Amino acid sequence: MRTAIVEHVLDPAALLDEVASTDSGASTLFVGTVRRVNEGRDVTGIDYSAYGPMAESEMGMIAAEAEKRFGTSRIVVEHRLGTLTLGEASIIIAVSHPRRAPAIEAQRFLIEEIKKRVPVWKREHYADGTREWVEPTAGVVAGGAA
Amino acid sequence: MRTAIVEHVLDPAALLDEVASTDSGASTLFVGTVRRVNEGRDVTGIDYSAYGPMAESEMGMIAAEAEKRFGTSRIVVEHRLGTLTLGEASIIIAVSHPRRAPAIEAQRFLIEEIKKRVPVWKREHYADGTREWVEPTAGVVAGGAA
Amino acid sequence: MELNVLLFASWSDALGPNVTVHVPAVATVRDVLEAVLARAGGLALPTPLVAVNHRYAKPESPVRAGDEVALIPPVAGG
Amino acid sequence: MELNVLLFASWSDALGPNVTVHVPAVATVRDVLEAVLARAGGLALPTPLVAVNHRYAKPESPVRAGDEVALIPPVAGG
Repeated sequence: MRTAIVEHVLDPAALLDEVASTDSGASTLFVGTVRRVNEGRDVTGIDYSAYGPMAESEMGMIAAEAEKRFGTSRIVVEHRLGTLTLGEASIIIAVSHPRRAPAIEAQRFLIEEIKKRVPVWKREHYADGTREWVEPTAGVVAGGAA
Repeated sequence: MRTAIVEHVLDPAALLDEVASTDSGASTLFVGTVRRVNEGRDVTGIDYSAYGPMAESEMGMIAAEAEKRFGTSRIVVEHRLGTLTLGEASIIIAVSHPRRAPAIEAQRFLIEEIKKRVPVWKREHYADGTREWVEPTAGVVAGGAA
Repeated sequence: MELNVLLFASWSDALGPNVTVHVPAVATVRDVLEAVLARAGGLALPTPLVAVNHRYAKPESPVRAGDEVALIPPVAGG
Repeated sequence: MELNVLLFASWSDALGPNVTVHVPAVATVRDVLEAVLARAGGLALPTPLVAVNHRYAKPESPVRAGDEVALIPPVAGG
């Protein structure tokens, strides 16, 4: 089991090799990539930033939960930070397991929990030159009103 | 969309590249591998054989069903035949999609349908020198009794 | 009519890669299956499905001269 | 006590990467959050969660001198 916040280009084949085992009947890879269109706007790139120590700790906890829940320690997650261009991978999740169903279910659990809990933020760059923080679940507080 | 029965070593990174697109937010890879232990027996390798033309046709139909159901044509499946050693990949399924949920669900649909419907057979080689056809859903007919 | 039926896996081990059977001129998948089962004698072999022209076929489906017919033992791909 | 609070994303853009706030000696996460919100003036910023020592913390959780406290705006990783 290994989780990491990194600033280099992600290598899917290397992560797949890292989880592989002759005890496994199935390996799965999830690759999150920068998409050209988001909510109707033309995206040209994304800055990823994080609260580093907490992001590392939260990813580690999520992987430990997945291990307990799905019964495999063959889990590797790398999340990339920095400025990514279209099509580049921001996250790769690799899992291998003796059986296929938990290999797929663990993959899904990991990406959903990471999206909910890991303190990483993205600022999209748009074709019109503007940039905006992506705040998928945001309510807005009027500052000072609390 | 592409599905194929092949006799060469499968290349996960190449198949991932093949489905990738800047319209995609997620790509998934499923890799089925030869496992060292099956039902308590020590496996040393597996012969995969197929009813070739029907296997090709059935895989193509399953991929077409997945395209319709999940809304992406970015699907590639390669199933390998021949004698595979421990840890080698027998099948790779690559899917990419604008959104992550259908990228994962399509992967699952494809592997489950392929396992049920595609006429491929495997004969396991065991450490004790014996070989046996794997017939997961087999009832046995007394020949001539029908 | 005479019909050539393709066999695979344990069925092919037992009877060879194909067998020729005699079935009525207006035959169904069930007729073909029974004819091949008769050929298997007392062998214990796994229950197969039948494919006609590369598609799974129901017992009541018709089989015509020139169709490609195959017995499909339990599959184990992936 | 004086407490340094880390800020990120749109909060960091608006107020800088951290702010120092005054809270009671026996303070809770809620006290800290209210003190930072007061600092945000009339700005429209997304509702944050609060982390204490790298873990999400409830409004009623205690905050002690020396704790690492951070405001976590809605996350968007993956």
